[in-house]
Amino acid sequence: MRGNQANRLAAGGLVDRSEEISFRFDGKTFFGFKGDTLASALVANGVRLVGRSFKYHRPRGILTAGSEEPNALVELRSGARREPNTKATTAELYEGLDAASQNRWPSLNFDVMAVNQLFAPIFVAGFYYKTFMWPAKFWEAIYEPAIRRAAGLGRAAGLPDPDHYDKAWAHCDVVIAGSGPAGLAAALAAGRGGARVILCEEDFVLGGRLLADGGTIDGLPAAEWVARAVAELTAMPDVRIMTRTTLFGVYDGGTYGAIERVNDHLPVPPEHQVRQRLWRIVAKRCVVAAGSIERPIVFAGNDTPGVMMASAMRSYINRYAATPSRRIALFTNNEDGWRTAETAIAAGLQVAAVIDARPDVSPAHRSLASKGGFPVLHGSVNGVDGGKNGVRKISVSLTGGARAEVEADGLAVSGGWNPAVGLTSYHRGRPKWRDDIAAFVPDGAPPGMIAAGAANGAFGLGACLREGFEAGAAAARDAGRSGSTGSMPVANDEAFSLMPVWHVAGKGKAFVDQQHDVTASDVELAQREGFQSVEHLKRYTTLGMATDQGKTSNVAGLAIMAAVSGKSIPETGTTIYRPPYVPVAIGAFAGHHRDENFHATRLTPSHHWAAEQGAIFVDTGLWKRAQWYPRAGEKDWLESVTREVKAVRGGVGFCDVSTLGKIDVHGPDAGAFLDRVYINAFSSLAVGKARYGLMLREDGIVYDDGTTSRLAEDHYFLTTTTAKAGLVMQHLEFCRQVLFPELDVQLTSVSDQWAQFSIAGPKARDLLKEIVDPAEDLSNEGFPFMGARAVKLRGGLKARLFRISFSGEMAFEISVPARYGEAMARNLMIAGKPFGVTPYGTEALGVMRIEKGHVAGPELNGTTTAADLGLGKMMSTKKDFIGRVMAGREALVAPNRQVVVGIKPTDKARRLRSGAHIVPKGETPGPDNDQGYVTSVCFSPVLDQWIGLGLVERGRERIGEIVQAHDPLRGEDYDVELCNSVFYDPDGGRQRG
Amino acid sequence: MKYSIFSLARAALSGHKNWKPTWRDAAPKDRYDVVIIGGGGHGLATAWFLASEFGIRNVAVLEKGWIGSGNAGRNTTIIRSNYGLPGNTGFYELSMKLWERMEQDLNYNAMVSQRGVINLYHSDAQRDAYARRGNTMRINGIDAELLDQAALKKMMPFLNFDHARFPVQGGLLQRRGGTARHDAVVWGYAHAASELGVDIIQNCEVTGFTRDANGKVTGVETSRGKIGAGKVGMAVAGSSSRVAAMAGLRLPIESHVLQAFVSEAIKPLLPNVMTFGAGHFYVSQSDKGGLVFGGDIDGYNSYAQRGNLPVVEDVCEGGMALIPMIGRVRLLRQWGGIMDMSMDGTPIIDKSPVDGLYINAGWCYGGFKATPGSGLVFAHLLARDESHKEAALFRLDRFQRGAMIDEKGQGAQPNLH
Amino acid sequence: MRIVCPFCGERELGEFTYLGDAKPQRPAADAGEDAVYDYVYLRDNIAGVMSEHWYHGGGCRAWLKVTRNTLTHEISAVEPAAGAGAAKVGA
Amino acid sequence: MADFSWDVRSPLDRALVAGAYGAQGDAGVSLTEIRNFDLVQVMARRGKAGEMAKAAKARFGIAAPETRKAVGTSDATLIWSGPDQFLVLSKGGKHGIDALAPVFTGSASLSDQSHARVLISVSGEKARAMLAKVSSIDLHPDVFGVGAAAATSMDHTSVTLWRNNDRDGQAVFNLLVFGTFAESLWHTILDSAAEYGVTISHSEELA
Repeated sequence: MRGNQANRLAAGGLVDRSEEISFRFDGKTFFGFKGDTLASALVANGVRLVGRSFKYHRPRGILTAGSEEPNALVELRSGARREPNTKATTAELYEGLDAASQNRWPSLNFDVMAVNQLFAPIFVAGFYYKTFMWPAKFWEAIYEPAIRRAAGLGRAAGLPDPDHYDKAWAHCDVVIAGSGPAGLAAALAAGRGGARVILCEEDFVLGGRLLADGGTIDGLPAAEWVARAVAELTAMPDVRIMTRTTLFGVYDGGTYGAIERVNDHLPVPPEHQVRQRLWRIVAKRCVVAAGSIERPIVFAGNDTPGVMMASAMRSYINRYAATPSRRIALFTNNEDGWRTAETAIAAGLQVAAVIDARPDVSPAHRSLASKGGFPVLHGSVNGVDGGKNGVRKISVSLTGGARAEVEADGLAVSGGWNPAVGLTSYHRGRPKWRDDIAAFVPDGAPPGMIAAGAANGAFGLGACLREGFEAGAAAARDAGRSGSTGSMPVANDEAFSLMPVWHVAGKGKAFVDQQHDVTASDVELAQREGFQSVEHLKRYTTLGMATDQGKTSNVAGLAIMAAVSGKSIPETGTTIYRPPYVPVAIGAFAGHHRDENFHATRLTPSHHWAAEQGAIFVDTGLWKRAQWYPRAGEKDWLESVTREVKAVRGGVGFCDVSTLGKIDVHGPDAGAFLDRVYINAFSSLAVGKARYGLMLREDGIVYDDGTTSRLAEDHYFLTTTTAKAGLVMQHLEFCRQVLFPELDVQLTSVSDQWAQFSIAGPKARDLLKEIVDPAEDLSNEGFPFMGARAVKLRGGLKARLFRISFSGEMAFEISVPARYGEAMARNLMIAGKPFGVTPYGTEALGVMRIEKGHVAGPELNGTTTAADLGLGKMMSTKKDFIGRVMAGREALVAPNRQVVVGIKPTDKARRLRSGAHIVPKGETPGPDNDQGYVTSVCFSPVLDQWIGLGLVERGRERIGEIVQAHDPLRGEDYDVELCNSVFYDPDGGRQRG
Repeated sequence: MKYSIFSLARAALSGHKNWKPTWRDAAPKDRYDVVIIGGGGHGLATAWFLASEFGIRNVAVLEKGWIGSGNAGRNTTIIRSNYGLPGNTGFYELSMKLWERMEQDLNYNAMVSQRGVINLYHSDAQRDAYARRGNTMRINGIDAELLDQAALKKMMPFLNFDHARFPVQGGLLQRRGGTARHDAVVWGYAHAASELGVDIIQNCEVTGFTRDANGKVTGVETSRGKIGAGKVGMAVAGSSSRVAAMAGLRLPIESHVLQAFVSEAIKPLLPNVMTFGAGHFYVSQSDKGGLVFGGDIDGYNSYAQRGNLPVVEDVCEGGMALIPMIGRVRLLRQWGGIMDMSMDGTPIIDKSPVDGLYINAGWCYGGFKATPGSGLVFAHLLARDESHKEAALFRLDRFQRGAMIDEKGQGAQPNLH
Repeated sequence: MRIVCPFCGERELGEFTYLGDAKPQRPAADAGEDAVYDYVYLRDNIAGVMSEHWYHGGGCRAWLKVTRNTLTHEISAVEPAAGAGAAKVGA
Repeated sequence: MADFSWDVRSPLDRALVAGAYGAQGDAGVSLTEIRNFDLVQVMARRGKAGEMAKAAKARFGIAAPETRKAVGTSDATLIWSGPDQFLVLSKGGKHGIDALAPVFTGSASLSDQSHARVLISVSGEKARAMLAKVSSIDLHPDVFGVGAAAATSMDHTSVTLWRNNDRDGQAVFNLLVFGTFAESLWHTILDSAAEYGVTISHSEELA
């Protein structure tokens, strides 16, 4: 063996001595074994000082052996994988593990910040609320940075997380949290009963407290019984055992959150594998067998390294064969604590003394004491003499007032046990107090959840098995599984007697919340200052708000609060329990959805063709759309876009507009239906015709627009804007299913069925003739403006053709089945060659719609009415429609509303910017003369200047007025003219031509 | 008693044995000039302004549980005045100015931290909308800057610029925005109001209103008996509909759950408050070191003060998409508050149709930053029976008149605001 | 939260979209502005059992009437909207 | 006269790379895209569910599914897609929209979805483990047996999922996803399957 693990017992434990593992702590190399946690390996190497406390930077050691650990927090791993505040007590040891202590400078051993202890008299609870107020400016400059630097224990990596995460769903009849005696018994009963079972264990081995405390079950040694139980469960096809998995939360409808640390026990996850996986487990029933947490007793110096929970000491000795101390004193107020004395003696360690707060102890323990040759002192520990290197001496106040001192290098403490009431309390159920065990037990658990065993306050081994087994059997029955559950495992119940001791008066700081440095006197101070509700206590002292969420401190804290305020503990009550039960990496909640996979990506049918053309793409919603198609030699986007616009206006161009929402509206009442959802009439639309339609919300504000065509008596083809496609479908289904169920109409989204292209420009018809079957009549007479019909293409392909124009040119939109979309783009290029056809992107599309004064997203902003947009005349007065009544409210028809108007700088060379505000010329801009703003702008190749649309007070009445564009953000002020919003071909001759 | 480093040092000498309660835990009297329902930030601030600005000191604040137990103690502590519509812009700036002098006003350190609030944009359309909003702010004398990507890279190099689904293009920055310690705001107003004689009555739940023959509200019935009042103001965001119903009123409000999250405490990582423009995520780091973050409401009516997993995932996805370095930072605690979601996303501060009853409601998830401003304008309304000029548009009848103040343009669909 | 869609069976929350209180009925065309204002803007905002409109957009696209307790999120009944599955009407 | 061709391209034309992907060794998941099919959405008109059912029975010789099922004939698969509606999946135009239109005149509204969807067949011993990462529904054999169908979502995208007859002792899940989402969802599926090892192929045959 390479390492000298001085505190490792020669034999025993569940570590694999054949696999020696080297690891580093604060740069020093140590060795441990497979099966160790970082904490147990440190214990085996005699390392006691592992961290510095939050506020006073006091030396801290290892207090527990589980996820409740408040002190032994380290930065695990390095570089981009550094994980701050990692509990050494749950970190599984692996070859090359690298950990560093936190919150100290320059070193753990010599921490200058320990000077804070000198200011301890001032650094009491809430001191910062009373000072740092003068002068005001100093807060951000001096006080706060200092406080922020001091606060927080570990350092985050500060680099992107290189590991992967994913999320998955699991379904079962019964999910079980914890694999101790109660959990295993529950799994056996439920599994035998035929239930689908998921057993979650946060540890990397099954067994829970049995691993440390052993015992005899069904006449077998605990370890053997566990092995058999696991074997039986593993053989059941519908039982899934998940180790390294913590059930952290319960949500509505029997949904449970669990985190699986898939590869945290390796230096880095293997290729193609994730670091952690988030599980959403859907279960009909849940058995909480999460056990209980041993609680400390608050006394002076209770945070000295070497002071450890009695049960944790047993874990280290029995499970890990590592000895935290050589000469151990035990301070207990209950029977269970004595097991640590038994364990120590069995392991050949010295027991210095047992300090028992109770008046008398059992004969068995008396004889143990005499055999072990140690005294039993009746009283309480009220002080610890020691330092960063551990405990030296313990002072005891004996019942009756005398004092005693005990020489020891370790102190095991047992203040009784607190059932883990987290999961059962996450739906705001408040745990109830039980005097016999002086602890809170689950009450008001979420539907379908039941606690069993120690988690339910049943501390005897026999009782744990019984409760677990019965809960498992009941859960299976409730889930409708009727199989036989076989025989219940049996064991004896140990005696349990406890005399509550929460706080022992003494000299020096006595810590309630060790991680947040909250002392007993802080709790008393809070009470004195009126923070008497437990929630106030928590918020004022930060008790229980550290990374352990107060698992070892909350109950003691409110017990002390109860004492000083003269209330009982149940009267004082608990704070609200909140998930997650253990902290969960943010990356795990995100799973696969990060970086480019944050959201799905939608691609148009011609996407890959456009990419080949070198198109620049823009994100619109989930879509990637071609924004423009740069050509060699073009110096910027504006040059490319201007070329595209000129090509369309002067010849012909095409653009993939498949992103528009497309909906088939079928049925005899289709027309009547559309009359109710649009402000204008559609039942009167002739077959073979298209019409522009405008939809309002029920509150009278414009919702969406688009052209809708009538392809048959009982078949309309409706289009929506790209942005609103999904929402309009939902809205129409609401109208169909909820508002107007009497109408015979059917809706189907065909957005993905059709690839749709706009073909625009004076040569559009010439190009189209090359594409469609020569038999099709495309003449202005045969297929006039706003015509819509099915056509056959050369080669027989069926398509839909619409004579509609967004650009203001003679234009068509043609739809082909989506898998022909790419072919259509290629064919348009081939057929269009003689006409100089030019593909154009969304920028050119935008330029041409602004030149034509068509409104779009920036104008349909959820606050504009049809009249604001200049479309008020479309509102039918002959029919009811969604939004009709509310649209008439006084403020929505007020004369001074901001309405759409054209805007152009008086200086033709001037660039116009969206977001600039409009104020009367010559006036100083202020809240009272802020009359509107520029909504959309473009450089118009036709007018050879920047133009735009805006929403301006009484804008349409002020055509020709010169006003001021005010843009303080960009430091610009300039004159603009309000003008007609249709800049190009106002009488529309070109699109009809 | 006066708080300062000196009183603190003095107290230290006597082992802090002489501190008095931060506020008097009062028992109800028979009658008050003004009774305020709700011992949250807004209610306590209203009481303090009534006493300090308007000289009305015979005031009681009634709290069902412990003060600050509602949204005042559950929010993500952000303060800002970056609103774009008339009515909001001026009001939130009034509030911001009051934040800037709060410690001195109250002699209590609420840790007001003007570290800057930045709203990130990811598209030209978003940039234009922010430009419009930022210009509105500047026109109203509020600080605002439009940053481009280069400036952002300098300021926040840790954002995801290289592998983003929706690349960050820039942001609208308000440097005066930031955070404050939410509980301390509650305690500070309680402390200062109590010093001026206001009665703060905890564990006192209002169960009904007493009315005279003309229907005028003359007081409240509570779990601690009848209490007479010249005027009654309600500041119970989250429960507004329930309290209003006791007076026979229906409000344009729905109660929704908004979740919030805090991570384990870590050393300083994030310098300011940032809001993702392409997903539901905003975050700041508390002085204690935890990342305090949130996103969108769960989306369904709820009084449960807890939410569900889809939103937790959605928010963390947003966080990872924007700041990939937080992947290994652990989420420590999730909780939920009840939001008064109004029909246009804007609050209501007005007389109610019931004589003697005044409403302060509909804060959606923007209530915390409004705390001081809300206190001042509500106190003004209660004291003078007319709206403060910066709250003149927060009228209850604006929906009937069609004068909504809809920043998001979502209309009468509360869960979209 | 899990909703038992009458057509699809039990599904998780993420498949559904919430609209709100299902009690207000759209007034008749001639009901007048006050009635429509009430329908569009005023809510009982019940703390307790409430009938709500949910849309199963992530599934069968049916609009549902869900009876749910806003204090506990417990769902006691789910039924299709009048027009969902209307092909069975009178058939 | 320009001459050009109308070649068909699947939305997965570029994303799908036939062969092995992810972890080495025996592939736990096999993904096959099935190309070039006819898919018609049939939606009963108000009060006409009975007539639609009769028409379907007459046409296909089997009852169209009225609950979450997929039923097959020699040349078509009828997949439940919601209340009063089902999809007809077939090849070669025999049950394409033009062929079916007269069959359902007056009883149902038809909408061609042949190009709106991409059909992916998922099998392999790790198929369920992989699907559990993208699907929230329970695919346990006792719950989602052969012939079960679901209208559900994957990665926030609507999909139609049904279970085919087993192939060499293993469950086969068919997935109809929207074409414009297909490439994106395909990559998500590959990422989810990578740890199990994947074999990728495409086929013209309906499984």
